[in-house]
Amino acid sequence: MTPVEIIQRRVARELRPGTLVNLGIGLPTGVAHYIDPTAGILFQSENGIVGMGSRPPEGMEDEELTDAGGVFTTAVPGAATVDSTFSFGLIRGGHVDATVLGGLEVDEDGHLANWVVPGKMAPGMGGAMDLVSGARRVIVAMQHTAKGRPKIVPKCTLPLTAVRRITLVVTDLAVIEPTDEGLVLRERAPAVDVAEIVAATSAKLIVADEVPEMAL
Amino acid sequence: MTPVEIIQRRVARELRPGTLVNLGIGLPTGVAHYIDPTAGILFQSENGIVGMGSRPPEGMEDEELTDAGGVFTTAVPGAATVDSTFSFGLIRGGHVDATVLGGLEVDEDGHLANWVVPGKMAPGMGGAMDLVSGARRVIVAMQHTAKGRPKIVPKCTLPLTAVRRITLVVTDLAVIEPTDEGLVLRERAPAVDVAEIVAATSAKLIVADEVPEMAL
Amino acid sequence: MKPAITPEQAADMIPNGAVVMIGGFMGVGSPHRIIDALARSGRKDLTIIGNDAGRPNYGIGRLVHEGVARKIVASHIGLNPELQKHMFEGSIEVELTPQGTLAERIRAAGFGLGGVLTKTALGTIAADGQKVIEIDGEEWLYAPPLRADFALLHADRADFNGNLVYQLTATNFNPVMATAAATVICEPREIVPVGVISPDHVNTPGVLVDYLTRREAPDDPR
Amino acid sequence: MKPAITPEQAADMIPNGAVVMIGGFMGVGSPHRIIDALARSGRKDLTIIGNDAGRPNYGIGRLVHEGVARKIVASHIGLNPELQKHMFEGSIEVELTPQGTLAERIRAAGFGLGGVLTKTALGTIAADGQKVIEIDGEEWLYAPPLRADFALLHADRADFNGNLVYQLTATNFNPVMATAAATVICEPREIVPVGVISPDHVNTPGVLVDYLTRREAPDDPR
Repeated sequence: MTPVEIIQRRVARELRPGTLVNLGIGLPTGVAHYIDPTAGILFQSENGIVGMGSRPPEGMEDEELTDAGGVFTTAVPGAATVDSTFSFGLIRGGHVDATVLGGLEVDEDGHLANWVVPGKMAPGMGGAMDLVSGARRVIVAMQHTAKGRPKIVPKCTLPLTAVRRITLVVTDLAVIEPTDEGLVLRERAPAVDVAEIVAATSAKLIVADEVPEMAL
Repeated sequence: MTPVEIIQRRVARELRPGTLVNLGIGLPTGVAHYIDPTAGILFQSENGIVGMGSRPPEGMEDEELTDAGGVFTTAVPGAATVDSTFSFGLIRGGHVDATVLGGLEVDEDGHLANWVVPGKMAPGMGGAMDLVSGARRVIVAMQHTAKGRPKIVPKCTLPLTAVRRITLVVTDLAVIEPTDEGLVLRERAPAVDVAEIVAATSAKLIVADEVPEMAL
Repeated sequence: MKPAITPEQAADMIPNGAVVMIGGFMGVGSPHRIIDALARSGRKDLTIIGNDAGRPNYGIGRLVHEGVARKIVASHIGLNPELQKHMFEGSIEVELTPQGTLAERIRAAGFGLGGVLTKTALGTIAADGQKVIEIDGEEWLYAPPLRADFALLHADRADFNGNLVYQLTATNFNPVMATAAATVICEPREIVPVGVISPDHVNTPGVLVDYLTRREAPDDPR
Repeated sequence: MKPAITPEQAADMIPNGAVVMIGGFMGVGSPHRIIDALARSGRKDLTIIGNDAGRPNYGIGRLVHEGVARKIVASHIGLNPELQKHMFEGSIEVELTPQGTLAERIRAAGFGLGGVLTKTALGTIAADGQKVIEIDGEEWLYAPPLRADFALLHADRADFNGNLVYQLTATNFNPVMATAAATVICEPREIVPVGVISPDHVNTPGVLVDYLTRREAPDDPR
């Protein structure tokens, strides 16, 4: 199993039956492959659809049905089209049960930075700030480190996406939950031991005697 | 011609081709009978339709198509259904060119009172406050006096509907325009002379040497 | 798939003292079967939020008539003299709010906004005691978000997943109320399988709806 | 009946320095024919308001490429490196605003509200220099209404009176922009007679629309 697949499979288990979920572009999008198709989970694409499906068959693409990355997509039976005010009303109003987003940094306060690297990369926040502020649960799905450098840090050095504390971080090494007391190590990836996780994390982790392995 | 018909006919001439108009319940509703049907004037009913028509033929009523008084109505070809947030968005946003409303009092500042008589009548403001605050033009259509008492007064004694100055008052005796200088008598009804209007008005009127008769 | 319940089961969910939004405009587009069940439930001290109070013993007026309501939040009660009498006597509290502001307050609650900034009612007695916010030298009346424990809605059509379609002027407050209550119960005129309604024709996505009331007469047509 | 004009006539109405909203999301649901005419018009110093900047020389990116835009207000420009280069060089000003806040600011302008109170971006650098309003001890970020001289929209279908219908994710910012510009020009995929579109299926009432662009190839099919 690749690191990416570990993350996607583990995040898929966090999604609750019968709820609305927003998956960010990139790694989070792939989470959809691993959910139980009978669980009644609906995916929102913030450009205006509740009930986004998978990629269309070749030759069946519709230029008026794309995802938030501008890529052709489909609608599941029972989908609904909404405009941008309604789409973000759903997000801001807490009607999206979970958003899954990539991250550049997460810190001990549970703050997320994922939208700008000053002077280097300024793509704009798109819908990320609304999602991190408004979704009921914010799940960050990312590689534990970038080029060997920890992404889970004592204090974010990059500009924050929101001052709200996120719900959960899922990486290829671990599941970590920000709490009032700090970052709690909840689970470790298969064949990964706690020492390895601690070594790859510059933030302080709260570690219980027994840290269970992820179910995938 | 009855006093009510004089008012309705004169107000109808104020409505501009190709615009959206909101007519209040009661006397203003009848204004619709006197417009040029080719002028492309659309009527809004604030309960949710742009392009309200007239009463339906007997046996053709639809319980899901009523006016703001809860009375059966119809839709003209090219009508659009909207929900309450959109309907009042149109009103507040200045997309309604004219609203025609009844009045209890209008005063020298051009203020309108038409929604409450403290201790006696408190039906609620419904959409009146939004209309008087938001429509591009506010036309008050009312009898000049009530039980012999002037309704155009120096200062409203009843609670105001809005602090905004209304556009025009059309009564069975006169057309009066509130301006920076005060209430200007613009027109007199057929066979009514200026002295009669002044006598029926407790507010100060600015009267030119020549006051034309209403075209109806 | 949303649960299909009876109007009585809907009424049973609503405890004494609950805040309940009810869709409709003078009873047009109101969930009359649920209203009737609630009126007969013996429930007490409800706060009812709706455009109006219907007519005596009709629409929201039915709940006034049966003594279920302690407070009414509405824009217009002129066609319900029974409620006006209660209001003047003080036996039912009535909070009157401009219709557009009412709609926007509900939307603010449903869509996670901090409230509404409007010119409507500014400077009138209807704004007494309310907050005025000055922005760049201009005054705006602030109106707070308005949410409820329950929203009781009407729709023309629902699918099994709770996607709702409204028709003509029976739309009114139903869509916005669907966003702003902890539990949303809809009484559709008909219920169709998933996929029958085009995504472009859905007015309220089913994710906002918790329960549908079942057909009145579920006999098989054969 | 609304005037049916060419994309070039639409572009001709827009003066140098105008503020122009453009519907679409990564070019999906954008009025590409009008954009193209505007890109070729030699116009200067436009402020363009849209969700994003498309891709290089595509969508709003077409206007960036042709040097028509002086300023871009958008939520995301990540897929347009050409604009990012201009931004870092300072040759085009870019104002980035969260997508939901952008939509709501436009709605506030179109619907006569004094602005938006949101949690989004509160406490982040994206809120630097912006007004924070405290209500009952809770902080909200204030975002002002956003209006334009022109809105250039796409629709799936229009009728002769300008009633608009959108399809699937080509809807996005088009309906809200229709409310917030002095002059609204729509490029529909097809135009049908009045009465063909059901009132319940109209997404934008024609009263909000000033001009429609005519069919691309108006030859009679016989």
